[in-house]
Amino acid sequence: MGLSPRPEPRSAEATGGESWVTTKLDALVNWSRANSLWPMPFGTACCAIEFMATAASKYDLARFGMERMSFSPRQADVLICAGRVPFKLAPVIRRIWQQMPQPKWCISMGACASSGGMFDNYAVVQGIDTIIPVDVYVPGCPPRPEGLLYGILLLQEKVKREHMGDETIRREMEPDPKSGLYIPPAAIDELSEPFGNSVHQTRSGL
Amino acid sequence: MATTRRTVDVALATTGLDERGRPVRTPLVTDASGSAIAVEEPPMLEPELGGEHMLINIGPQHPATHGVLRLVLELDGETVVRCIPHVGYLHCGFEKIGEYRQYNQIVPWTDREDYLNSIGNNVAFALGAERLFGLEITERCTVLRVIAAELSRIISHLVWLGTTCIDIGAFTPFLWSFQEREKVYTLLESWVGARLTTSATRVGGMAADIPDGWMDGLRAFIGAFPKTIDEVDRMLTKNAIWVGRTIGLGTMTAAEATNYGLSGPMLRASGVAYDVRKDFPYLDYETYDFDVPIGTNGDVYDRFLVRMEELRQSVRILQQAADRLPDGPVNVDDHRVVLPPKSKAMSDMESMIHHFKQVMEGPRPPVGEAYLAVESPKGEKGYYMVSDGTSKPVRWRIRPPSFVNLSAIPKMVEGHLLSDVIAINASIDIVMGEIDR
Amino acid sequence: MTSSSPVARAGDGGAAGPAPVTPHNVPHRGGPANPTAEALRSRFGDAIRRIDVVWGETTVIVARERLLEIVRWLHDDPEQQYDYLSDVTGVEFRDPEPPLEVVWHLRALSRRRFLRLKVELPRGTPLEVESVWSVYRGADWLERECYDMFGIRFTGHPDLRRILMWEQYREGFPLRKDFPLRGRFSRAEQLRQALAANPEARYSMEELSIADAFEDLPDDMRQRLKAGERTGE
Amino acid sequence: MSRTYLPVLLLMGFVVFNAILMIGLSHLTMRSRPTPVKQSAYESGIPALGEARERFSVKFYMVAMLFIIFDIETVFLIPWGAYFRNLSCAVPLVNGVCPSGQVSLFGLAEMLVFMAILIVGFVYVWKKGALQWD
Repeated sequence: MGLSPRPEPRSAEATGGESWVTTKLDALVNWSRANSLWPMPFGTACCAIEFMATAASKYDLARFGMERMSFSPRQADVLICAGRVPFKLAPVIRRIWQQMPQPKWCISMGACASSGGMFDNYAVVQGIDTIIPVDVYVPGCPPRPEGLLYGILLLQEKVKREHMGDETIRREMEPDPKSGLYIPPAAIDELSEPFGNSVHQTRSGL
Repeated sequence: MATTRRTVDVALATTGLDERGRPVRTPLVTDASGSAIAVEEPPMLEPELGGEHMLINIGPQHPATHGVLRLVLELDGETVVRCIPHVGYLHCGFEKIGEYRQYNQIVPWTDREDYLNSIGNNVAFALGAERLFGLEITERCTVLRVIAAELSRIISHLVWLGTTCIDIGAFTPFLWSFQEREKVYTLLESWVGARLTTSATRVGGMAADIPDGWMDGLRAFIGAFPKTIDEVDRMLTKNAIWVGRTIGLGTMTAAEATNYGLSGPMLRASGVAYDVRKDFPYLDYETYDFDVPIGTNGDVYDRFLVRMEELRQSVRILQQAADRLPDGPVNVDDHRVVLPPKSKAMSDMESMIHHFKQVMEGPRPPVGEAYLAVESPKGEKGYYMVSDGTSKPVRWRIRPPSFVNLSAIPKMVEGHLLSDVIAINASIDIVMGEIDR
Repeated sequence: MTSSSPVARAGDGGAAGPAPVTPHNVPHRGGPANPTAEALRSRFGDAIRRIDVVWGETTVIVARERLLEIVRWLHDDPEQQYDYLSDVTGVEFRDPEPPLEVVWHLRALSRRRFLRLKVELPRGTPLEVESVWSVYRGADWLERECYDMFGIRFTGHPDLRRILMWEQYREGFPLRKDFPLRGRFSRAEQLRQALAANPEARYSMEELSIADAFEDLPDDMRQRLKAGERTGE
Repeated sequence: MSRTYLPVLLLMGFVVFNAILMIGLSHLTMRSRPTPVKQSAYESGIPALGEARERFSVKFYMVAMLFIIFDIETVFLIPWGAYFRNLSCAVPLVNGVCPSGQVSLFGLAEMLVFMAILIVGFVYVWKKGALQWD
């Protein structure tokens, strides 16, 4: 649910009309993009420490061509939101996402970034997919380095299946002017409904 | 100094210096509630020769702010004229949630609050809660908690060491320190099951006793770790670049540091010998033989020396704790508070009732309030809890050492160059999760 | 230049008698009181409403009007020397009848003493307390956070505005018991308000006046500020 | 004589061609999708206040100029060093070695004069305080 950023990329056979040249060019470009994704570590909380552990020498992120951390959105390919995002930080992450040049992807690392996690209260955005389109959700609190690496591998698969000619993937999403949000408010409310035992854990004192 | 337009403007419109020693500048006129009121255009002055000041954001998303701190700096060329910090970008309502959770349910919150010192926070919360319940914990649990607190101090100082070195320019100590952290992570994971969010303690005891063979792992770590400290010491302590970049920055005298409420290495680097483990001891720390490092000048270099010495002292404490770890139960056998073992709960009726009551309602402390301070790697940390007899605290206040330490940054930073701001900010060892709660 | 290994101290600290010991079997009420409590009662008499010792910690409840005077005396008096302010916070109870409390945790480092000062703010009265910023500089942010979370105004504070929530936060004061856990507005509304604020809402008035003094304010922002409007709507 | 310059020219040609190729190709295949937010300045995620093109104090310019002067001085040392052996020999070299007794101090004196002139400038700048930063 949430922001479905892109329609499922069409498989190669479905296109039919693709000539040999474009598929091979696609393969080359996607291969080079997938293996040199420059992450923009939007590290806010505990997942950022686990992200640093992933980037350190034991669970080396450099094996996937990702050790070049770019802290400015201008050279970034992947926005890795590592940690919970409060409402005060929401405009910051959205502005950074909008300032990243296409092609760009987004990994939401950790339960708090993906769904607000255990912070079901007045201060935390219930999942960054209500603000920016997310490609890969990595579960865990914090996800083990192997979990994050698996998320990165999934993203590389997704990058390898894309088609350069497919214009729908790379369109910039415009927030609708009235509410300034990407998806209709009703969808955000429905997405951010408390679920599971979080529903009746809000009785203070008994 | 060339009279820049602003000083001219200030001289005209203001009444001199305020108590902070800064030019009192009338803002664009705000009313009581803080919203701006329209004001007429000041007369145009002739352009002056001095350079214009620049407002830049070392903002929420910045590699050197160790999280989502935002510093707005007014720069005259490279010199910081004024620093206005903005925090709150990681405010997640911890203290509000604490009022809706039972005591044992709050333990996972204490990991995520200061996520570099998570098992140390669990110990601090458990001690505070046991003071609120009026419980005395077993001998084995006391020593296990000392081991947990000191391990947590080591991994927290290692992250500080790694990130400070990156901020000042040396990348290798980051890899060395994270290599050591991985060793401690494997120890914690085999004990508690989680690397970072440990949730290791419960009111009245620990979540789990240490597996057998754990003490050998701990002794192996104690044996190997000082070698890494010496390596970093050899590389940095007498390194001309490191000393040149850190000496004389952000100096806080002893009186200022105490008045600003700094604590931990920040306070001890200024020469004030206040360590909660020595002055308000807990967990029988007075029976351990260790020293408290004190700096003299209170600058970034002294904070570095104090923290490096603290790493060595923690290893010393761990050694003594490992030698004296007694056998025996880890949890208090008080059925009101601690879950009965599963075997008893399934067999005799009374334990089953206790088990049911514990799980459904959670332990209930008597009416009262308690604040027990603990020496966390950042400073004096404690949980002030007020209870009205129900199973959920009325108030769960976290005493945030980094929050108070960071509030002194405008005083430390002004007058220095822009690159020194990064070094000073790294020396405060801030964790935004604890600052913004 | 400091010596390479700073002076290590084996924990004797200031004078103040023998090295302290971990307190065991602390009584719930009625433990040994902090000598400062008696000194306060003898010095200020009726301004000290009540002294009780809960779990070994002395709590002194003082009158609201004379708080700053008491704190200044505790800080300056050579006999007391409470030179360390550990914490300033508020407490609100669940049932509406007990008053809101503001709590100060003070420490005398040289004498190793801990004292908790409390002021009770009955529900009807305006939530106003004197700021101790003039005595302890560390109280600056602690009081701003207490205002941000409880709405307790500290008179005499140099720059009392919200510190954790953004300055145009309109849902109220989060830690009050009448503030629902998930906030008053719906999630979409909270998100919209958070995203909609104008650029100048992200800056404090101080920065805006600095930028204005250097003609750095973009024109549309300047017009909005002249019109007195700083938020998004 | 011209042949000895061929490798340098070839190298320069390749470098220029390579630069044009890279910039040109990326310019051709790039699809720019400008949006107002993407055009605005990136300042750690917060809308910037004021722009960076402001008048800086003159001391930055002074330091840059001094650096260039003394940097070019070192640049002149390099060819002098390469040709020093020939310079300090009264007669042309015999298979790379100056015949004994023919060593003259001309090479050294020439550079000392050059350095002296710059040292005078350096002392003047030092005494004027241009090297003082604040």
